[in-house]
Amino acid sequence: MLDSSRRASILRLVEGPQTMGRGPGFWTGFGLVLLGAIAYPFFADSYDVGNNVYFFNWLFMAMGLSLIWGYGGALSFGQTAFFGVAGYSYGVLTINLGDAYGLTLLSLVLAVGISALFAAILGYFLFFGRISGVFLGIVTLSVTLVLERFMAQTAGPQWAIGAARLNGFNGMGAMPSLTIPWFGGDITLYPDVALYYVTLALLVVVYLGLRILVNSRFGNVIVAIRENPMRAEMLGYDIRKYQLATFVIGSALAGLSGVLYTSWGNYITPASMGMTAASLPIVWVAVGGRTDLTTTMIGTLAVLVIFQSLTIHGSQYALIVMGALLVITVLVAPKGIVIALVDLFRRRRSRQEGGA
Amino acid sequence: MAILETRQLNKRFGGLHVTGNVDFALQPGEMHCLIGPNGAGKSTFFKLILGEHLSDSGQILYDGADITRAKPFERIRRGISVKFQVPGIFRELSTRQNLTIALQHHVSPQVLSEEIDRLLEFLKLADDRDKQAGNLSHGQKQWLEIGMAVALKPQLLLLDEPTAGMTPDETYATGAMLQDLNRAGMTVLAVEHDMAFVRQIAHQVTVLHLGKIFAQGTIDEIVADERVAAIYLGESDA
Amino acid sequence: MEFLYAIFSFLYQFGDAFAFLVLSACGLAVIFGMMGVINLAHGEFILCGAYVSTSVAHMGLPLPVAIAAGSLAAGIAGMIVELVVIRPLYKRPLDTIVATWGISMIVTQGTLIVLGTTMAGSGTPLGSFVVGDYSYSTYRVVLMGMALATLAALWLMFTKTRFGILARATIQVPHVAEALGVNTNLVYSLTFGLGAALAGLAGGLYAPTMTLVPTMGAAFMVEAFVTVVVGGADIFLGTAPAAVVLGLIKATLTSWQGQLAGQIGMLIAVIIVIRILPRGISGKILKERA
Amino acid sequence: QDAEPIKLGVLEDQSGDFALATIGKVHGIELAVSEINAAGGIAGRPIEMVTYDTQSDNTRYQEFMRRALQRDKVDVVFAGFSSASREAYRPIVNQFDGLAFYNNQYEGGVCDANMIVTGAVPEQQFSTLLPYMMETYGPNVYTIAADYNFGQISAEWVRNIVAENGGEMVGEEFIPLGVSQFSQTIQNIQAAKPDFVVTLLVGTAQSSYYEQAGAANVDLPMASSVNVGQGYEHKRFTAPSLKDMYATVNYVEEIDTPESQAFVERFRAMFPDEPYINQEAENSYAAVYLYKEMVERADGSTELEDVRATLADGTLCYDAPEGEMCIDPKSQHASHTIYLAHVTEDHSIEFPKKWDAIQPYWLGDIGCDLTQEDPSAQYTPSSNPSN
Amino acid sequence: MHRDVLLDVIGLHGGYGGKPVLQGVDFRVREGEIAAVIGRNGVGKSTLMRTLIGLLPTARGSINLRGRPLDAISAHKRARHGIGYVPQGRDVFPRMTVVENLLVGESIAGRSIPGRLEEVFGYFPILRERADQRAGTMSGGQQQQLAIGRVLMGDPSVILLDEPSEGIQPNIVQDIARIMVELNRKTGVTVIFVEQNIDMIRAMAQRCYVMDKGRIVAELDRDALSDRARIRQYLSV
Ligand SMILES: Nc1ncnc2c1ncn2[C@@H]1O[C@H](COP(=O)(O)OP(=O)(O)OP(=O)(O)O)[C@@H](O)[C@H]1O
Ligand SMILES: Nc1ncnc2c1ncn2[C@@H]1O[C@H](COP(=O)(O)OP(=O)(O)OP(=O)(O)O)[C@@H](O)[C@H]1O
Ligand SMILES: NC(N)=O
Ligand SMILES: [Mg+2]
Ligand SMILES: [Mg+2]
Repeated sequence: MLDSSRRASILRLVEGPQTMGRGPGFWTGFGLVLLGAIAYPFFADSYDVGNNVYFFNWLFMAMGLSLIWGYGGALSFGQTAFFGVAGYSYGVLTINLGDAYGLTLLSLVLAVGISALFAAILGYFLFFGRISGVFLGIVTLSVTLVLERFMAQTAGPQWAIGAARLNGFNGMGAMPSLTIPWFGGDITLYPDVALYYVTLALLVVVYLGLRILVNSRFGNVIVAIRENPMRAEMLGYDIRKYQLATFVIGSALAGLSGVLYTSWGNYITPASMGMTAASLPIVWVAVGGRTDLTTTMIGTLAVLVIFQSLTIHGSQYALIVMGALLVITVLVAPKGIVIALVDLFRRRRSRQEGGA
Repeated sequence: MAILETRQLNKRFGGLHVTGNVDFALQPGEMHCLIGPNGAGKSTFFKLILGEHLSDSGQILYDGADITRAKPFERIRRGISVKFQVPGIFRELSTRQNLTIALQHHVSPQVLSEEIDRLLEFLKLADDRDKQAGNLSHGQKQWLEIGMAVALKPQLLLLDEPTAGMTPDETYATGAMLQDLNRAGMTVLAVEHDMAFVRQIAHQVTVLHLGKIFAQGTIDEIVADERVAAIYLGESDA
Repeated sequence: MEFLYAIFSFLYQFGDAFAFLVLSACGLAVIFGMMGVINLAHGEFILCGAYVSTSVAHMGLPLPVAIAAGSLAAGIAGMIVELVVIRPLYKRPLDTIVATWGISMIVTQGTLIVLGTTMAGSGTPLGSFVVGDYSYSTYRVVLMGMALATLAALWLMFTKTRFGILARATIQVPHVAEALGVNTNLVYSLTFGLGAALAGLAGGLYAPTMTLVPTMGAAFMVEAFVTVVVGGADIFLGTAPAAVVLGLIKATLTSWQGQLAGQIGMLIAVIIVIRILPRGISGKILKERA
Repeated sequence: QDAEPIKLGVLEDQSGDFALATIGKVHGIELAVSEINAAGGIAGRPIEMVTYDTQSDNTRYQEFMRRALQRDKVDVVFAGFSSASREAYRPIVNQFDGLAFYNNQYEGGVCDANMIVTGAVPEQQFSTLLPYMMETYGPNVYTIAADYNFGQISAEWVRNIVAENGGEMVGEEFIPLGVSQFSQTIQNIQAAKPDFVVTLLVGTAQSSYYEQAGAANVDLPMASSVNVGQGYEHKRFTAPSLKDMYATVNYVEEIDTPESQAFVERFRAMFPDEPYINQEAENSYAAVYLYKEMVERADGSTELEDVRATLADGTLCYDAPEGEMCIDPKSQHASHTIYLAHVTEDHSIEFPKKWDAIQPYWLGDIGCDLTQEDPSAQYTPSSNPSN
Repeated sequence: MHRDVLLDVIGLHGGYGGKPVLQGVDFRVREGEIAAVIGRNGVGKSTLMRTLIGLLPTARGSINLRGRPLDAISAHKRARHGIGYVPQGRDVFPRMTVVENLLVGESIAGRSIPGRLEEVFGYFPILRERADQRAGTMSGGQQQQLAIGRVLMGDPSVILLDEPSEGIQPNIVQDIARIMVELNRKTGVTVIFVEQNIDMIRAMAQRCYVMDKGRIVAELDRDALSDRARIRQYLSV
């Protein structure tokens, strides 16, 4: 048993002014949701399990963007660049290294590392060049579009790295899925229960890790930079380093999404770095409420699920309904849909209590 | 040795010569006021010291080290701190968070909370601790920013019109606070148009006019100077 | 003679790229550059201009009338969108990303459902002319002229007319403009409408030269955004030089290495220009001049 | 009787950039299904369609192919317009060992037992088209092609066939998808002075080329394997911008055989607003009947092995509106009647030439034999087991 | 002297969203009067000014101008009734030139008044000197002068000034006070100003309202205003 002061100090790590969900109520809810998520595969068929993994895959990129944009105030329009770089890296590495001895896991780490390195180089160029605001948005967008257009024309056989054909706009396929070395044979993580648990565990770890990060001194500084970079600098912070670190962490998460996506479908395409793909994370994050990790995660999941089911059931009206939902959400829920719902719930309750 | 010294400091904006060959020295422990007409270049001079603008020529020395080209944060880390003319705060963060960010540098987490409460009390912002700083009144924002500047425990505190918008009593209290800090070793350089405040705190006064040092001396000497009255003070009864 | 022909051909290609950048960007320069509204539905205003002008042309009216009608229709559509969706969002401009993205989806798919997958074109007027070895479309020279005329008209409008001054004041500090007697709602509405009308104008002008499909607006988006942003905060000082720089790079690389190089080269130029001028071209000009 | 329906998954782009060419494919399938169901279904079982709009987005193909195979447990799935979308879903079909029909002309080379291709392939379209063009207009060829696998591999075919026939490539230009402005390309073509231009343009943006080339009075004959037959550019752009465009198609609605005209009539009766009945609509329509034939020959089984076994003797055929189509057992691709469609000055279509029963022989020649083994690969002229 | 009531504020409540700041403000200002509002930081002076001009809504109570209620009409229409507002913190249009800033002020009158630009340049010579400078790059005090000049362009009959002396050099503070008094004498303009600077209050005000916690808690007349210590005492209620 944890004694109460230990528990309080752990709570202090993951809670703070930078995250909305706080207190025993929230953590009880969190626990319940987590239990539900753990139990889910026992009640769902394998398609649903795999499909949920697919949704989970994107959440890392969304949380990374929440960190960079919602917390740090830097609107990166090009997170898909890191998604793509990591996805292609994973493909190239695994096709060349194969999937024995847990080499896919090494490839995962390397691919995320490559996207982080790329983010570090680009971020150095951006933040040490004092590029901010829309300029940052357009530069990052340009980067992802350059990658998209470049990769789209790598159809010819000359575009190969080792055994891996880049394969142009058609996309690269046939890379092995992630595997976990295990006694008596590797476990291959197809989109099914095993992958579900691995992804879920990663999600929980990343979510809690980011909560700790944003509620730390580091987190204080990045929101300060969002609010007033000059003031933050005049308090003695080297804001460029903080911005760079934020950008690298957020982009590595986009990279993680890229790897998981690539492994999930054994496929990565240049279109995943194109204009539409680049806008999507921004929409997800904005709909949920970008300045909070929890709302970002819930909002993103909601948009993904709703959009997919609309596409399945809405025939040609799906896109119209999606568009209308987005417009209405922005108009009626200025701080994002999740915060609006929470507010509504609170007001209800206080009115009931007041009436009682 | 001077804690802050500028040598032949120059800054132009297009055709406008805003700072012209300014040689200025500030002694450790001094309380110094910088006055001068609107547009004289006082705020620009501050921005040069802080590195928000880079000078066209000349040198800035702090504690003997050349900081002419140093990055703003490096200057702050050497012990300078500033309150701007236009309040610079973190608008969407609470008053408390604003102070946290200023204090977390050098205050251990254990005492951070107490320290913030003390400061809030002192700034008369205790009731507004959880308010978004952007929603404070104009004067309250000024207080908050002074609080953030002081929280860094600087060796040299730069204040650009710290008492603008304060009542006479508040102005006086601010002066008294600065005197306390000064007694504890802080050097203060303040830009002000409020002569009562200048009289209260300044050991020395420098008048800047058209980007050049126009006059220097004690407040009594300056007030007695008819040239200063002509360009700046008018028929003052300060 | 050969040399002059080569120069003409280069100027034509540059002018062509320049016109496309300017006309794509002008509407966005007003809505995004001036008003701060990140308008991802820019392409759909272009679509509106293109479809309406083509329909009017099919009715047998002369092309200039048709183009004006397309521009007007887009302008009116813009004012409606401003009233219903954009007006509540001025205080939180980033949310306009989501709202205008939604509008874009609705308009694109709505057009597909209501008007079908395509509309027959109206044909490019004015024929062609020959210089040296090449024959050129005359209409594209008109497009270049229109690009210059639009730039000039916008500059005059925003710097020399009372409306222009009030519009800029409203956009910079809305509550003070309001308190000084400016009907800011009207100004917003007209400004947004103007931006949409300019997008519609681009659509009307390019409609005779392009495929008419609900997704056609997408073809203008990247060019429009990069031109406006590279131009920087002051659209009147920035848009034209940005279009010159990007147009030159694009035309040169396209003729030298093909379309892919032109596209990628332009995007890389954007990255480099912003790195050198972190506040865009007009940011640099203003700093020098101030 | 409540016979259990046969589930037919349909993944086509009903919105987005490719919708123009692909909505008709869905309609073609719907027409065939309604006809078959009205006539008693397949082996007595009705067909039930499970349709998804893939929104011209490759990612959606991945989502919905999984859904169709794993959740809906469809017996067969008809999917994809662009080659990229096909390559996006193909691994999933392999993973679940499903059966997919790709009813689209393409660059050729897919050797995959889980795939049946009813679209035309380069040996059917280019080996016919290019010799005719070179004979008629001359040996100097300029290719403009969409800059992705389809365009690049098709261009490779063009290059090879032109060389084989003693012609010369005077230029080759690849256009990134989404490009809509062609002034420079037009000038490059004029500079190269070709005898004709091969256009392998994909997507609606790229088709702007025709209007712009027409306006600049390029006035060169053109040849294509994709255009006209998919995007009906001759209907969408004003005459004479497509004047002297020649396309080898296995179907377009102008083909005036009685079978074709009856098909057009039935199609328009069901879909009066259909802007154009293109070759992929006919392929999709025919594919339903081919599948019906396969299942019935397999005694009503929809098991992959049973269905595939019916192809083995090479007699699985269907009298399509274009003429007879048969599935080649080695490659699982269809043979086609190929029509040379010529766009005249007023944009009407005439058919100066027609080739019957052109086989999809190339895959077999290079060693693809799905009756023996299944490499699940895509080959190209420069990259295949024979070289 | 018996002058008509120009502005009659009765039981005014207002503030920001859910949070009330003004808690029943009552006061009246007569035609042609110069009235000061004083009080500590954060008591609601600026909130009062913003509510008067209409940038913040009236929650309860009413604001009447020459007997007509203003509460239901928008800020720009109030301005068109001849109210000129100079906000605290200047709020010039930063990316417009000085002259362009001034021209916006003409909207109060709804027309351009011949000779007025020259008049304003006469009051504030620095504005003529810097006519083409971008307002955002002017010094703090220069911006304050611009903000005052801007409303004068529209020939207002009532001027609301929120801490006009802030950031202004002492002799110009005196100038501004003199200009206001002179204008008041010449044109009969009514001035309501929030101020902390005792010298300015004494130089300008004919009447002074003391504010605390969202209410007017005292009213000082001419005589009381001659007493420095008394003002000072009220300033720190
Ligand atoms: N970025 C700039 N571009 C052009 N001119 C500038 C810029 N910044 C300041 N100036 C000009 O430089 C001069 C000095 O400005 P500064 O803000 O330093 O004055 P100040 O002494 O602080 O005045 P105040 O007491 O009014 O605050 C002014 O004339 C101002 O207009
Ligand atoms: N935008 C806002 N949103 C919410 N509360 C606000 C806002 N602006 C001011 N307040 C609050 O309203 C109260 C009154 O503020 P106001 O600005 O009217 O004070 P003031 O008397 O003008 O003070 P000062 O002398 O500092 O200018 C303060 O408690 C302040 O925190
Ligand atoms: N198959 C095609 N046109 O990509
Ligand atoms: Mg200053
Ligand atoms: Mg105030």
